[in-house]
Amino acid sequence: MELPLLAALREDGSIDPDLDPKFDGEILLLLFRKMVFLRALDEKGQHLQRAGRIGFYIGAAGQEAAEIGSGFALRKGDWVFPSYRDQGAALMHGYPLPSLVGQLFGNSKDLTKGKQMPNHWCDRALCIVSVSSPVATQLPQAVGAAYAARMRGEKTAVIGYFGDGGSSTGEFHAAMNFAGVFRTPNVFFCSNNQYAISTPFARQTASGSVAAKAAAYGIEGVRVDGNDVLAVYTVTRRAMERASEGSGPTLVEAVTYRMGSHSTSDDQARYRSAEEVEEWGRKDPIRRYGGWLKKKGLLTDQDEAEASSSAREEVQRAVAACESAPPVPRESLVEDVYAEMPWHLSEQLEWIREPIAR
Amino acid sequence: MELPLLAALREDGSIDPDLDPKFDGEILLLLFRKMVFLRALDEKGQHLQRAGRIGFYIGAAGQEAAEIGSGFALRKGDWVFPSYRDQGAALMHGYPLPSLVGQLFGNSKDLTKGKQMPNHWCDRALCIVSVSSPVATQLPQAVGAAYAARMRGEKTAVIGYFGDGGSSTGEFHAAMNFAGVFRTPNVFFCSNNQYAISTPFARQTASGSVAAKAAAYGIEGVRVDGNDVLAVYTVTRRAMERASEGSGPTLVEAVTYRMGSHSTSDDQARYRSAEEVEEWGRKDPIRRYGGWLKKKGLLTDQDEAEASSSAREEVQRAVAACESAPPVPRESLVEDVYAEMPWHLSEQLEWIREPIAR
Amino acid sequence: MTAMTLVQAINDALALEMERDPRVVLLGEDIGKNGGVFRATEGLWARFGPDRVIDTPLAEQGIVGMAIGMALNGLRPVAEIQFSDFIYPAFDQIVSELAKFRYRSAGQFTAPVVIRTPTGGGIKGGHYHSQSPEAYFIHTAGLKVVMPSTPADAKGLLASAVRDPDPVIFLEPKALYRTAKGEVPEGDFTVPLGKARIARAGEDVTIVTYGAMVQVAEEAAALAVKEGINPEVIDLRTLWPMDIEAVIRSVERTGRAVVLHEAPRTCGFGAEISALVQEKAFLHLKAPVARVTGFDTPFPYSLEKLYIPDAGRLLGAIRAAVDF
Amino acid sequence: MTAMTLVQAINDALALEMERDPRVVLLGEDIGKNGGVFRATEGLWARFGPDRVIDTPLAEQGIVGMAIGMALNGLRPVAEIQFSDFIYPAFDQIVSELAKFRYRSAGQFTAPVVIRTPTGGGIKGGHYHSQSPEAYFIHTAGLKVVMPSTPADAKGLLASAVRDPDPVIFLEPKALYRTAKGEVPEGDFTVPLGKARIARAGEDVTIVTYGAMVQVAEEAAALAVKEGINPEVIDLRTLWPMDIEAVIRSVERTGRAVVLHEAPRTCGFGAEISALVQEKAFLHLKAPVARVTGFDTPFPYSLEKLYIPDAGRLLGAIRAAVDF
Ligand SMILES: Cc1ncc(C[n+]2csc(CCOP(=O)(O)OP(=O)(O)O)c2C)c(N)n1
Ligand SMILES: Cc1ncc(C[n+]2csc(CCOP(=O)(O)OP(=O)(O)O)c2C)c(N)n1
Ligand SMILES: [Mg+2]
Ligand SMILES: [Mg+2]
Repeated sequence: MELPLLAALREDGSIDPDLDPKFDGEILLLLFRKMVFLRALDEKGQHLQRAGRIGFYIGAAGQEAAEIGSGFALRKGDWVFPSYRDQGAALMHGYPLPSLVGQLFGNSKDLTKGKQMPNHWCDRALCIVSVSSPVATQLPQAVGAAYAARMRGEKTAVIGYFGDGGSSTGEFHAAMNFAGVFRTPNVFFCSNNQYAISTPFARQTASGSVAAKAAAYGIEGVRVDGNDVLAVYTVTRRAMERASEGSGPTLVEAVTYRMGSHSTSDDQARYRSAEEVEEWGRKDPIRRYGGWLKKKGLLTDQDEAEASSSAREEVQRAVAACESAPPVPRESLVEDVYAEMPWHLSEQLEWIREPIAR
Repeated sequence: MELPLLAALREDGSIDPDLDPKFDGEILLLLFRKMVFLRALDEKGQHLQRAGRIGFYIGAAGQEAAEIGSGFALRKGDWVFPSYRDQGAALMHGYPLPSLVGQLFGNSKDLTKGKQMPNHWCDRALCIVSVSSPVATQLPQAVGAAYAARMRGEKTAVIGYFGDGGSSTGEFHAAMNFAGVFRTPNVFFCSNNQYAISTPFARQTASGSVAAKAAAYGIEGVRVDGNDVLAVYTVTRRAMERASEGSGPTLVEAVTYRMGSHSTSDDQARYRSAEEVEEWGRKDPIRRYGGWLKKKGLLTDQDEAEASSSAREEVQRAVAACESAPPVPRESLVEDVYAEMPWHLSEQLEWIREPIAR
Repeated sequence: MTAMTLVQAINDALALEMERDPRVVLLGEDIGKNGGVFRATEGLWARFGPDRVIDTPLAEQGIVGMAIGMALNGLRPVAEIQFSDFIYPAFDQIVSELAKFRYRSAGQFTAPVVIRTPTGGGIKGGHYHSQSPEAYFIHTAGLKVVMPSTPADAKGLLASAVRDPDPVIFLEPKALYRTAKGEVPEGDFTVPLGKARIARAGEDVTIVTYGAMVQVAEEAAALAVKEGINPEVIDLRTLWPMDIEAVIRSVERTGRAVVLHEAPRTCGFGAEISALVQEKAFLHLKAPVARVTGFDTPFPYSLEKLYIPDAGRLLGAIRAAVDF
Repeated sequence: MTAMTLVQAINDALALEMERDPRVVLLGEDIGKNGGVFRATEGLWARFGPDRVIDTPLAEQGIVGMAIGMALNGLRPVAEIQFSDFIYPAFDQIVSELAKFRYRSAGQFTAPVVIRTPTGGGIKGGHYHSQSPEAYFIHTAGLKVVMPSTPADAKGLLASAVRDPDPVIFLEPKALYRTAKGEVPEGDFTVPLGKARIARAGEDVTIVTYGAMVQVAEEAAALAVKEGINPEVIDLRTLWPMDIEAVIRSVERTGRAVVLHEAPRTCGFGAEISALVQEKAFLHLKAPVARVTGFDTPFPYSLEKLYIPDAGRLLGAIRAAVDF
């Protein structure tokens, strides 16, 4: 039972009426600029890492439509349980660039005090939950958060982001199954970028698609063209509304491609062919959406160039504002373990207070 | 996509030709006697526990068709990864009654030296793997054992038993997914007895059936009437052959009912209605199969009575032969932790060697 | 005051906390209509309804993961793991997530979850219904670990755990569920976390223990007295962060310490207590800190009585400490 | 002899064991074509084929569960867990299954599985790429736990682990993968499990450590010598069952012991070593057994250097032990 792959953007500049979000030109352009911005941010992140100015970076090149389209579908008050690759969705949900960049440097500009690696940010005020590295652990948590929201009668929904590799974890299974049983207001958004580091999707599961797994939990499953920002928006938005209306959870699979290496620690050339990468490169979601906007006369080459140059400048400004900030205080090493510092951590504080003679 | 519920036995004494194992009268009767035997064994186990002669017991009343039918479908050399409720399948695979009963008493007649609770037996020679209590942990292990068998070019298959509750575990998910990806010679046999202790199947998952989950892993899924011994046999046998021929794994769901409490520690009356239990009682697999055999003139009331009395006697003999055996040696407490006893366990042996003055 | 068993005291605390605070919800396997396999949640499903007393599918990682999400979003979940032997499927959620949320978000996100779970031997449960996993959780920074030994403490400590801003692993000595009976204050009642209880005052040797072993310590103490040895018995109640002052103060007086627990010896909590005592009271020690513990084996079925430390084994260690 | 890095020595051992024994198979995430994220299995997929060097889906419980089943049925699987921080999803398979098969079946079924996993800090990996989980496994009866500190030991210990009849958790100090270089015997070479190595002989204080901390101990020892203190450094190599004689023999001579590890302090392996030393060498001790360890916090990102014990902190403890 192959699920159809939903797409909105057509070669000829028209749109599938069933998936048309009916945006005006301004919003259509905004989405384009956000995609361009995300690409610029990720490029900068990689450069900063290569230059040794930050320790690590994970980019989403090729997945901008999935990130921006789904992130724009979120409503104020919706909770987000992101993975380490979802800075795009977070920015769309209001996460401030300075916070994001500060976290990359892990210095006093990092609102989380340098506790975690780059790409592991959060924002309580925006209900953007702290990213952790273990794959898919956020999914059952998203079910609990959704249960809590519904219990208070809130009309919000909770989205959990994950990847194709994440669909193999026990956490995924538990989350989908609990969501199906409790019919929680959840959307599970899988960016199927065809790889888990070096592992191709065909090696990840024999099910053919991630969305097909929804039936195993009695929940809704949708497959959408993850390189089609408008289709992703519409599908995600409908799923969020469905959830908050009490019509049940949805598993959304955005079929896309990780155009770069997994992270700055990875080298994609070791395990996949240049041809394959090129072929998907032709489906680059930014190029594709840009071309569509041009066909509609909403975008010029000049707008495009301006979008990326202003994006680079904005990122550059954020970096400049953070990079030279002072480091986090030594004491923060033993803070935030418990609400109040217990005796043993007060003792351990002495290990770093006392300057030790060398 | 509801899967059909396969049944062989018909009210009128005929059989569905597609599921007819084409057994002669002798084998048809043998299966009946084995089902009766299993019922008698389980009753004895419960009596022994109530009388305080053993510590615990788990019976399979109502699931005899699933146990005997699937167990009879196993071939010499096939590996079995059972759960704690599968003594019936184990006996069919050749597990000797004296070993089983000895394990209940956990004394020197227990080939596993009283290490585990009742219902946690094993037999290396028969490739019947040691039962453990944690639900479904045996399933990914079954995948590994099947991979090993295939690697050596053996024409065997590996069956993993579990329950409807087990289908919610991460172990189930990992096992099915790995089996689908590696196309290992596995059969996953789920006795869906409608309950996980007190939790009804509808609360366990929203998928409607366990077999429906097979599609999420690209493996074969079959739903069979678990109270129809011949249908269970045929479906399981075909799945085992399919597996050992290299045609891939199968998830078999035997739809049945746990007619008794979960175990001697449980009281079903707390969570389900007498009506429900009665209704399923009318589908008692022994009554049903017996009635079918009688319609065919293969069974008389007298045979039936004789079958259960001889079963009770055989069980009684086994109990008598084990019950008064001496206890396991104290030293066995620290044996079998490692191949060779390390220094710290030799030291700990002293804790029990020294008679401690009171 | 009312006489209650330990499991009744747990039930009483849960009912009162749910009364007091609508954010408190319970979730776990068979805790609803069935009232839990040990009946700890008996009657709560009928009283508070299925939305607050939640029967879950069979997946501990789902139970704990869901509880974390509930706590992140303002509820006060109390998760039951049917036996602590079955907590391992949730180990990643506990160690990687529950314990680290406050730290990794620098306090932005906190997960005040209580995980209740029946622990320890004494019911002929073999490998998988008898384990004492406290050391795994004590070693995990960010968790609090609690284990009561009396009905009153069970009620008061559980109430404190539910109100605590940090995640608490609440280990319930299942051997005492029905055997431990005692007077329990009625209505709202808390026992502070982090404070030990002197179960028996003495001056010759300090026995540091918790949970079901407190009774064994008292038994052994009674035997020791007959031999002219007067032990002090400390019931830690909160295992971690532990009441270090109470232990050190006592050892400074007695000069001898014996740690008693059911869990396997190697890298058990006894090792930590032994290390702490000799670090902080070295010059007071007249004998090495002794450990009386379970064996470094899986928990056996037939030889359970041999496995669980008894008054005899403890008395041997007390004598050895005094005669050292 | 050839000069190799530690990760090259691991790779060499795996290749030789696969050559020697067709039952040896490797499984894990990204270990095939990609050669593992640290390149420990580089070239083995091409050489031994995808049936023996198995890329798995992303599920540690599946990897370990499958490895157990392979071992039960006659193979000698070596599972790679990409980072030891991601071993927790497999914790139930390890603790409930892998560690208990021999015992629960009274020797009928055994699971000689090796789980290799990069461990410890030093790569700016933060919470989830830096942890040292050895204590969880040392506390689990039925497991052996090994951690090399030199390329030669990495090769020899891994070969022994693959041939061992019991399950082995093989912890690889990732900080040393490329920084530790040394001469490694060519061809078949084993180092016995259970035997420690005297990394540096001395008489004033015994430093007991393992893995990446051995270098820190040697550094501190060099500094101590300048102050007239001559420490002995013991590299345990096999953490459990540990070489108790080597440690006690040394402490009986030096009268002082400092345990050094990266893992959090509370209920860490240092607690067990401290407890054992004072139980077995109490009357030889001139100072309390000291512990120099990681902090009881999640592993931090920006303050990593502060978290990991360095020669300065160790030297402070050495001085304190000598001046006690
Ligand atoms: C439980 C766990 N195992 C292993 C890893 C190491 N790891 C980090 S990312 C990754 C691949 C994840 O792939 P996918 O889920 O498809 O997400 P993507 O990186 O493609 O966005 C792996 C194996 C991890 N973080 N967590
Ligand atoms: C991981 C785990 N969690 C909880 C338990 C406690 N428990 C024992 S049997 C059982 C129900 C299992 O139901 P099912 O899988 O349907 O098998 P059945 O008992 O019905 O044959 C539970 C929850 C366990 N053994 N293992
Ligand atoms: Mg991916
Ligand atoms: Mg069931």
